[in-house]
Amino acid sequence: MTDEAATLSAAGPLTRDEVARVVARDIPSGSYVNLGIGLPTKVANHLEPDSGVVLHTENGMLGMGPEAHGDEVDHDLINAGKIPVTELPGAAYFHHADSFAMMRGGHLDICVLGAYQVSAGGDLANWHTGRPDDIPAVGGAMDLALGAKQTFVMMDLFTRSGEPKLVPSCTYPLTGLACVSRVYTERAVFLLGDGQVRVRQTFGTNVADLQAGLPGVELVDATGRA
Amino acid sequence: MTDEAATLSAAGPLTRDEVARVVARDIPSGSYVNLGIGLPTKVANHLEPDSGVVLHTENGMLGMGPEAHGDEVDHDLINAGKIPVTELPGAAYFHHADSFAMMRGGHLDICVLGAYQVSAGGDLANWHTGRPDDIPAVGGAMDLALGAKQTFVMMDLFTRSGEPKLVPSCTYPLTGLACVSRVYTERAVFLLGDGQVRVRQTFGTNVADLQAGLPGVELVDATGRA
Amino acid sequence: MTQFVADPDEAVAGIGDGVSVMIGGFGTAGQPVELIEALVRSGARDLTVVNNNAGNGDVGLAALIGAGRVRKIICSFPRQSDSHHFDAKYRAGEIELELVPQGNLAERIRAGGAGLGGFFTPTGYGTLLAEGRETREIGGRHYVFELPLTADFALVKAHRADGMGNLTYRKTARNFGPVMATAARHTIVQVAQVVPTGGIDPEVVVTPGIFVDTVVELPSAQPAPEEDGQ
Amino acid sequence: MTQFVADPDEAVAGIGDGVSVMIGGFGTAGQPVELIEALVRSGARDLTVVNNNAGNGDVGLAALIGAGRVRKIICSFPRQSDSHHFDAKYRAGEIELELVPQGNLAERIRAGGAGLGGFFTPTGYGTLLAEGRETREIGGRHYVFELPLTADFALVKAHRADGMGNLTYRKTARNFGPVMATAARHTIVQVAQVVPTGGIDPEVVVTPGIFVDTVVELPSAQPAPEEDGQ
Repeated sequence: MTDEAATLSAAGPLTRDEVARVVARDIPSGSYVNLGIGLPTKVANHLEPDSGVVLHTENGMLGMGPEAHGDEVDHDLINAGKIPVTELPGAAYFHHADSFAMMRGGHLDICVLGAYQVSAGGDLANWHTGRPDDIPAVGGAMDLALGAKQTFVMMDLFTRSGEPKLVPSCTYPLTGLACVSRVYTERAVFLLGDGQVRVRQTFGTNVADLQAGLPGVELVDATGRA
Repeated sequence: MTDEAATLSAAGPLTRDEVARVVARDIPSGSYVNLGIGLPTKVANHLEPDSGVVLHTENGMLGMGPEAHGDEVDHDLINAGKIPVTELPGAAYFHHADSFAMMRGGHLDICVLGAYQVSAGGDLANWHTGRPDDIPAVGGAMDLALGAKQTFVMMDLFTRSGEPKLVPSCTYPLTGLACVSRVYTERAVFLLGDGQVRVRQTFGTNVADLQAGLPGVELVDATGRA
Repeated sequence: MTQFVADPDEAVAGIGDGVSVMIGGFGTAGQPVELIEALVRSGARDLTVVNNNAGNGDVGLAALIGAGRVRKIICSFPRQSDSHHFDAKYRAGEIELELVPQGNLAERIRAGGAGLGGFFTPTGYGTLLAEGRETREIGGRHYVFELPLTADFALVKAHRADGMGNLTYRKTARNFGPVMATAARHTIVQVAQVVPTGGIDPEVVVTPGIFVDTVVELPSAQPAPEEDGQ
Repeated sequence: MTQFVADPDEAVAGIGDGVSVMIGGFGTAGQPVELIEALVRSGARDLTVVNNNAGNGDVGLAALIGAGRVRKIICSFPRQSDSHHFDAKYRAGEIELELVPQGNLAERIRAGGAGLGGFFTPTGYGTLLAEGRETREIGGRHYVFELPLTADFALVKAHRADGMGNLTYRKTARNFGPVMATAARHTIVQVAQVVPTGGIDPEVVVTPGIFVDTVVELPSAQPAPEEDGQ
């Protein structure tokens, strides 16, 4: 464990920006990455300028730069959230079928998504609350969920009303099956796979306390502190 | 019947260049056309410079110009027969999947192909003699046969040994089913469709004599001379 | 052959009632707003529209929906912060929605243009959007069968056209334009500039003219208008 | 990340026995001759090769086949006037041939790169090449089911690469390169010129660097060598 990780672990639950920093540090240099709309966009703020990480946006671009401001704004150059962005040297544009072929074909290294729920088996629910009065809208969520070599989820571990979002099986409509390999939350980083949920790191808590808050999900302590 | 058609009809069987000219005159101005390798390439020589006909080559180009000579030769710019060609203003290059999507998707107006046999129902055989010692090679033949809005065949009506090539059903391995809409030969132009074989035009012969030479194929006289 | 017309109204004059229309754009980037406004003026109704979204604000596709001209929309992401015209029609039961994951939508359009009969995609397997659909396990992975999409017309916004109808696009406004142009029986394109034949390098053509039936030059249509939020 | 290496031998050093290799080119246009020659020198054997043809003359793919390194070839047009190396191996029963119509070959490679499970194509229906294959009638038309193709490696010849591995091609030498680059686990590209990052306009990139693992600059490799007849 690095000094910084030890500090984070002792200090209590992380802020969302701190979670974004943990995710950013786990992205290897030179990776091709898609950051989902919402919370995951914060990860971009924590990527080192020399990381060589190349950002993909589903609407047809590799080499996406930071959000555009002032004179940089060009409404033909937007991200998946329809926010004006910039273009980095070495960028490339392509049409939508090519963009999603790139995702579906497993060419992206990492996709970081938000979630309503993640199951112990890696199922993801992040597109639809399932409420009958909701107008459903899926966008690229299902393609993103299973397209990348690894799908990371970044979410709060509990809802505002205190319900766990890491669950034995999802009750919200699914986005994809067995597609999530890691879950980053304010209290812990979970590694999913081979039917196990391993706790890699905790923040201001411990595996026993986490286990008490996550009924039906069997945690394996992989913090190296057990 | 135009004066030229009347002259051709009286003069006896056409040469291959004359057949190519008949095909060329039947291609409407502004058509997108693929000319198969072999005999059909002769059609290009008879297209008027102002015809606006755009030639497609399966290896990834629209706007193909005439064969290249001397300094024009560039071995990165070839046709489907792997002969160096030239590029016309307004040309476009694309990759192989896009090129065949263009064909398969029915975007070409006309494809002109050679043939071993054509059946009365429009089946085409032009890729394989079926001889057991033959190394089979299909190339783009099957894609071309059914890709264009109309597939024209340009062939001799009889083999060197006198066998008819317009037949009740093909004995050679098929390239495509019910895909040929016209057959241009040295003795007649045949229109195929709705289960009929209509003779549009004869060259130095008549429908009765043609019928005698094409057993099992019921000809309908559409020459306007019946 | 590509026809060049003088204004958007002439460009869309052939679009009648009850037809299907693919409309390019991801939000407002690449949305052919002037062509859609002409379609609103034309009075064509009972349309089936294919677009990634279901309109933003009060212009373009949103105006077409607001005017009650769209019977059915096939899209991936109808609900947005500024999709109030769609929202109202949907809640009133006045518009039919076919929701398709975005990558499947793009691939179905491509398949339509490429003459394929359908394909197996992993996207959506095991979800609500695949319920009742044919599935298949291939090489140990699960797939859902999707059919191709074609349309009577496509309305596309590109950047430049040459005299042959060859097109280039601009940045992420490219999005659905190139595949939609291949999948419609009649493709109508608005461009910021028409250049003479030979004015686009054959190596950089994105949509060859074979896919382009009608072009209208609208110098003022560039760049895309601003839009609200996500 | 794209790696840049000094010579073709280093570029192909990872290709071992028994792997599958897609090789770009239509005849000699776009054929990465120098990479193939390096593969001959490497001694790798028992290869499965995907190419449109089965070699021309005595260089490149023809030399690889002639050296007995190819166990199986998947192609559309093996028999040519100058395919004597393939012809001899085939008649001797020393090479396996899987013959695929050219458009189905290109589409299968694209499907492999695009993560699809397979597709229905009209091409080949009712012919020898569809015997024993699954067929389906969709919308009144007949189709044959085709599976995707992927490979361990792809050898591609492009024109320029930038520092990110983005590629452009030259004229009809583009052919199979762009789809093969997407369908291999490791794509190795020879280019006539490497330019600095930013040296290729993002609008004209044909193959984005995400599909390119290894690049070697071979200024002398351009243009394609002459070849015999058809």
